[in-house]
Amino acid sequence: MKRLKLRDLPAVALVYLSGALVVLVIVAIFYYLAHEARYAFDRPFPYGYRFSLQSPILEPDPYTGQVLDDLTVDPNATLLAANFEGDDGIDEKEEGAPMATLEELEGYHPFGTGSAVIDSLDDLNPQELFRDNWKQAKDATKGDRFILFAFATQEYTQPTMKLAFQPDAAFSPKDCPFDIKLRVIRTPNGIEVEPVEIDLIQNPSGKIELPTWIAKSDEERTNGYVFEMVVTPKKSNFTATIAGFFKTDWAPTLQYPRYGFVPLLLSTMLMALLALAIAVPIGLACSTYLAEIAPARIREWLKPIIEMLASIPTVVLGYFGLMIVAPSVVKVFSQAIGMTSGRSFLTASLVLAFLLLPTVISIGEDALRAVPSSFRDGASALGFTAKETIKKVVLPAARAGVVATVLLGFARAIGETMIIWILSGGTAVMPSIDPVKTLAGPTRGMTDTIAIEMGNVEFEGPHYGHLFMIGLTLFLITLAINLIGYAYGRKRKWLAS
Amino acid sequence: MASVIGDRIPSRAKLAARDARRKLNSRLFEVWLWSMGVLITLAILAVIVTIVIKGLPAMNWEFLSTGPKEGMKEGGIWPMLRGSILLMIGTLLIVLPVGVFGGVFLAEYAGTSRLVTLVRACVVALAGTPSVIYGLFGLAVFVLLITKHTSLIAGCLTLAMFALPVIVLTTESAIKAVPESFVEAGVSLGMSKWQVIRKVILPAALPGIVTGLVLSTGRAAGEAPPILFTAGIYYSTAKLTFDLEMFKKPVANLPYHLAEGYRQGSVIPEKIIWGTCLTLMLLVLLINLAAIIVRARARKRQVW
Amino acid sequence: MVSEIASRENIVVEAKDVDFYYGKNQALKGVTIQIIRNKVTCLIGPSGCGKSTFLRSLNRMNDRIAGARHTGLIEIDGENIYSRKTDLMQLRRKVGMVFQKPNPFPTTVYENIAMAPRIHYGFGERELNEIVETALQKAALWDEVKDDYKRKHALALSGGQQQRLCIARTLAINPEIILMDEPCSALDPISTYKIEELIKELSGDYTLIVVTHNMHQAGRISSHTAFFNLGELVEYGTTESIFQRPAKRETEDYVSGRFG
Amino acid sequence: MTSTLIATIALAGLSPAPAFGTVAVKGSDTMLILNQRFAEAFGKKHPGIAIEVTGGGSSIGINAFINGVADICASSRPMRKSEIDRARSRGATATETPIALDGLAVIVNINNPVTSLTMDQLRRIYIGQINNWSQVGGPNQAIVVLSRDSNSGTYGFFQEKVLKNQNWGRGVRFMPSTAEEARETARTPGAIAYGGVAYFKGRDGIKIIGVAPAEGKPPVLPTEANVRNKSYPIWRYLYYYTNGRPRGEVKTFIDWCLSPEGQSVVEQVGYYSLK
Repeated sequence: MKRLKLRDLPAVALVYLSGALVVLVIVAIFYYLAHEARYAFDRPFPYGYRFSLQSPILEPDPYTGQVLDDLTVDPNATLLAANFEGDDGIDEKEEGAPMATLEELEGYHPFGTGSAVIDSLDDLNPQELFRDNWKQAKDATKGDRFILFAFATQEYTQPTMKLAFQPDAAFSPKDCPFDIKLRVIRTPNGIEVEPVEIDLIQNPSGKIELPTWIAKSDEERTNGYVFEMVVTPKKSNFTATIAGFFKTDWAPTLQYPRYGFVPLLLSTMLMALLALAIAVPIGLACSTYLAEIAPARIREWLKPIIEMLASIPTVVLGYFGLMIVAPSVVKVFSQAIGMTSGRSFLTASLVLAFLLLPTVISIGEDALRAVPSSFRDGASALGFTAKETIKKVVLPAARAGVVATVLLGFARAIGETMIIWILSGGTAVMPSIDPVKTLAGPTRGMTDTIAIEMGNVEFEGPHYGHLFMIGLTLFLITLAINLIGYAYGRKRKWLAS
Repeated sequence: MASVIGDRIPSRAKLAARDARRKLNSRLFEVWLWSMGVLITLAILAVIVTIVIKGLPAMNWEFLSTGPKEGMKEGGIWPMLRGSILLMIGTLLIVLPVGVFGGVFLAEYAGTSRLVTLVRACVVALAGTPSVIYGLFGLAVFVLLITKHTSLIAGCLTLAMFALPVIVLTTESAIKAVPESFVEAGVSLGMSKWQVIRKVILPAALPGIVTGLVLSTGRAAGEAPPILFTAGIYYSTAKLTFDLEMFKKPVANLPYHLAEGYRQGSVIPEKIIWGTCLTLMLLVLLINLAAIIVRARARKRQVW
Repeated sequence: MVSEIASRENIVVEAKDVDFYYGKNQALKGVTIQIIRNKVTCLIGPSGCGKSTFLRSLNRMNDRIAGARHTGLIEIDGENIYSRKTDLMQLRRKVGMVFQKPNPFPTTVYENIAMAPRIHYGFGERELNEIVETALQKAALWDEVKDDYKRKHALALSGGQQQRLCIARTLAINPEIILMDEPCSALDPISTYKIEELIKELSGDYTLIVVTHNMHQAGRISSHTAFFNLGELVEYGTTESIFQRPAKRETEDYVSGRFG
Repeated sequence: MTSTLIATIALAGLSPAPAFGTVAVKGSDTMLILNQRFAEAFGKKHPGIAIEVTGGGSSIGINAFINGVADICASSRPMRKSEIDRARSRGATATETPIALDGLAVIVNINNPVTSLTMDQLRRIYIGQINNWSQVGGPNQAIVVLSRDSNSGTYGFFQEKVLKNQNWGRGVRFMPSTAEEARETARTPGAIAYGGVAYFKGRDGIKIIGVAPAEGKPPVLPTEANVRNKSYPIWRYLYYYTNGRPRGEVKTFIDWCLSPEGQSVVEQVGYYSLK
């Protein structure tokens, strides 16, 4: 045959171009998912501690009547924090409020704290003393230094006072990629304390007892105890982001967001496994029936019906699950496992199993049909019954195909979005060890997290980047499973001879 | 007689009992397999019948031909239906050349090197990649990088990406199913390779290719995740037009409407949602039916 | 028909006026034959002559084909194998079969042989070990696989070994008759030779009915030969008589290589 | 292939700004219904101006606004400083117009004797520190905590305002809609939920409880008067953001929204009008 005519060149070029485009698509998907996932690494790691002076004997706050052992609700606490936006969580009006003067404290609170962001005490500007201090993203990764002042007012009569500190409620020190230390850098004249240095990561909350020092005028507020909080990065942003990604806490909307996607991964996997555990035995039984036993006429009727299921859009199936399946699941299981809502792990898995059936049946049937009929002849000639032929000869011969069926079904299950979105209940929690709790409870997988949260993220921000990280992970997982499934599906041991 | 088993053979009575047990066992097994087949079929029929029954009350010409009214509480779904059809046609137009030529490339030009095997495996794997991944890709590339705007064209491109692998694979296998003798006949007439492909292989493989195209576009039309971030719109008072402007605008469509209907559960009445479910299901089923008819007619014509 | 046919107890298979149809196609026309116990009988004839169909109707393998039906009578040991009372399991235990292409199951050599006796007779491992060994010895495969037959995958054997394995597998269910459907057609000459030797050796203990398209092979291994053409049994007799003194013109043409 | 080329050319030719006579409103899911109602009613009055409404979430709207592709960004939260900065760097000056007032009511099952909670108790319930009604003066019964899902602006608002940005408790179930929350609360004795007050009025099986701004202060019910005078603690504005002062069709639309006619739509949807 003549390989090529000049006249054909454009068409052949087009063919090659399309081939290249197909290859490009594969590369592009990977590239752009990774490209957008890089925004996850722009993540400024937030941290924050609250400090407040307290009397050793705690009394109810005269203003709110609460015993202020929780600094989150202590309106006098000073927050030293970095890398968050907006509301600091204490009280909107106090944002950037100047350090309280003695006059303001009179009759209201016998202690004062304040802070400054300066390198040396010599730089201190009395006009720039604030109650709370926070810094923005980029400086914080290089290391930070906050200065904290603490004093009592003349209304205070006890011989000692305590500096209480605790991490901001939404910030978890053990996840923090920084070293954070608190030390005393200056004590007031005439008072000697043991040099204090506290590792705030190791001991995130506690109290330091100090001899009382009273500020007599506003100028003296900075002459009392002076602490510094020094923050130094101990991991690169990259390792810290990756480490954070593999934690077990998904809470991206927090002031200090946590992007541990393990609960999503586990939930997705477990839901898929449960769905497979239901769909594979039933589906394989059905495909065995179709491939081995059903007369041709019945098969001609059944196959289109099963294919029809494959063509019902998943969003319709999800809605069906919500309106029809979920209420009956609650009815059946409310007594047995204390299920209160149909939006649960169990419902999602059941509908997912239903979705998997056509996949399992059709790939399974193909796998069984690929077994040469000479095996069946051999078994039949030896006097095997239908069951013995299937169980001892056909199924073992089709093992690779059955494995491929399970794998491809698995990939389909972990990639399904709408059903899980509609039916899982949407709560990102680690699956409980107690299976009943897991089954009856709400859950959330990777796909629906992407679908739900993409609507509420700031584009090209860390949360957006993390959703792409999940997407990339999901892509790689399904890619791997599909490739292995493909390899298994092509494996035909009996062709070796 | 020097038998292999010799005198170990069990007595006739024992053997008969054993045979009876095995037969019963096998019979039960067959009944079990049969019942699974019946169970699944019934379950599927039950789902479809339920959707039809729930959706039928909403179904009428007005429902299909008018837009929503009264804060989506009344009226029909014409804009969504039209959007879905537009998305489907657009997807088909984009994916048709790339997918078919790509399939020709894999089947006829790529050869059998290791790299090609890898590419083919990757295409297979892509065909099994979750649709939400394509949604993410469409958002990153077609929306944020290129058009800066959710639009019909971004949705079509995303859905085309989603449908591409399946079409490449079905085209490839349709081409490979063309008997070698056809090709030899073409070659013996002195045709060039491309002429053989165009004049002999493609016409012979056409039914297979069309079936693959129609099936995967139909499936794409029912997928919500890819158009969630790329093409969907909730409501528009704009007049429906057919021009180039249309491609730049987001479109209402059935899967998006259902996803929104689910989210805004209190707004869109159940009846309308069921009606929308039924419409979407029928749309996809009709497309599949078309594919089945094409396949059946082609099979009748084919004699090899 | 066959003059040497002696007493009735020597006849193991008897077919009377067997017609066979695949749908509308008639594959056998009025076949009547008596096959003698513990001898090798070869069925020869051109392709499509019905010899394989006839062979497969002896253990009712044709039952598995949709649309297959027959008329006439086939008796084995005086029992109509198509009667309602016939137990297929029992029939197939009695009538083993070896196929054209070796078709060992995709498992170990040992399992291939042990599977059927375990299923049929419920033997334990100790008995199975002995049976497998004897069967392998009888099938002249023992020496080649004795070291690793418990681990070795059956599909790792050569084609000829696989075919002998299939014979061993059949021997292990204790058949009286062994049907062989062109057992050597997929094999090389050396393997073919070994199988032929094996067939000769087995003939004292089993009735072997062998379909072959190779007339020389029929001449080498069989005591009786039946010549089929166009679905009819043209001639049946001792191999010597068929080859040396064919009674019909057709037979003579075929055995002398003028057609077929 | 040719169609791909056409598609590429079409893409290249796309101007980001929507066509003349069209106002694209994009953003908050909470406001989706409101926007749609606005569009429908406005469309009858001004057939020459087409209104396109898209949901997706406040951030999608804000981002579209930053990229200059939405004329109006509907947001159920004020824009963050960083977002305003980003918009400015791309030449868009975010201008805020409150369009409606929203109060979130807290509901429990009708048979629950609890009639009020403090903000702090509410926070502790939602972060999982309080999990039995007996801890807040009710019967010994486990609390079934219901919330909107994270797609809604209400979710973010509640987390910010009530949870003080702390994380949701482990057992919180996220519902796709306020109606679903009400239905679930009515059939679950131990349930608690929150949502736009209008959704809960006149529904069977639930009751709206009072919320005390702080310990020791009297509980307040989310009546119209209490929300308007801001004594009810969980309230917010719903905003429209435009690039600079509204002009042209956008101005016509927003002016209409703020007119008595538009504000009656606000009431109809279930939010409080800005009187």
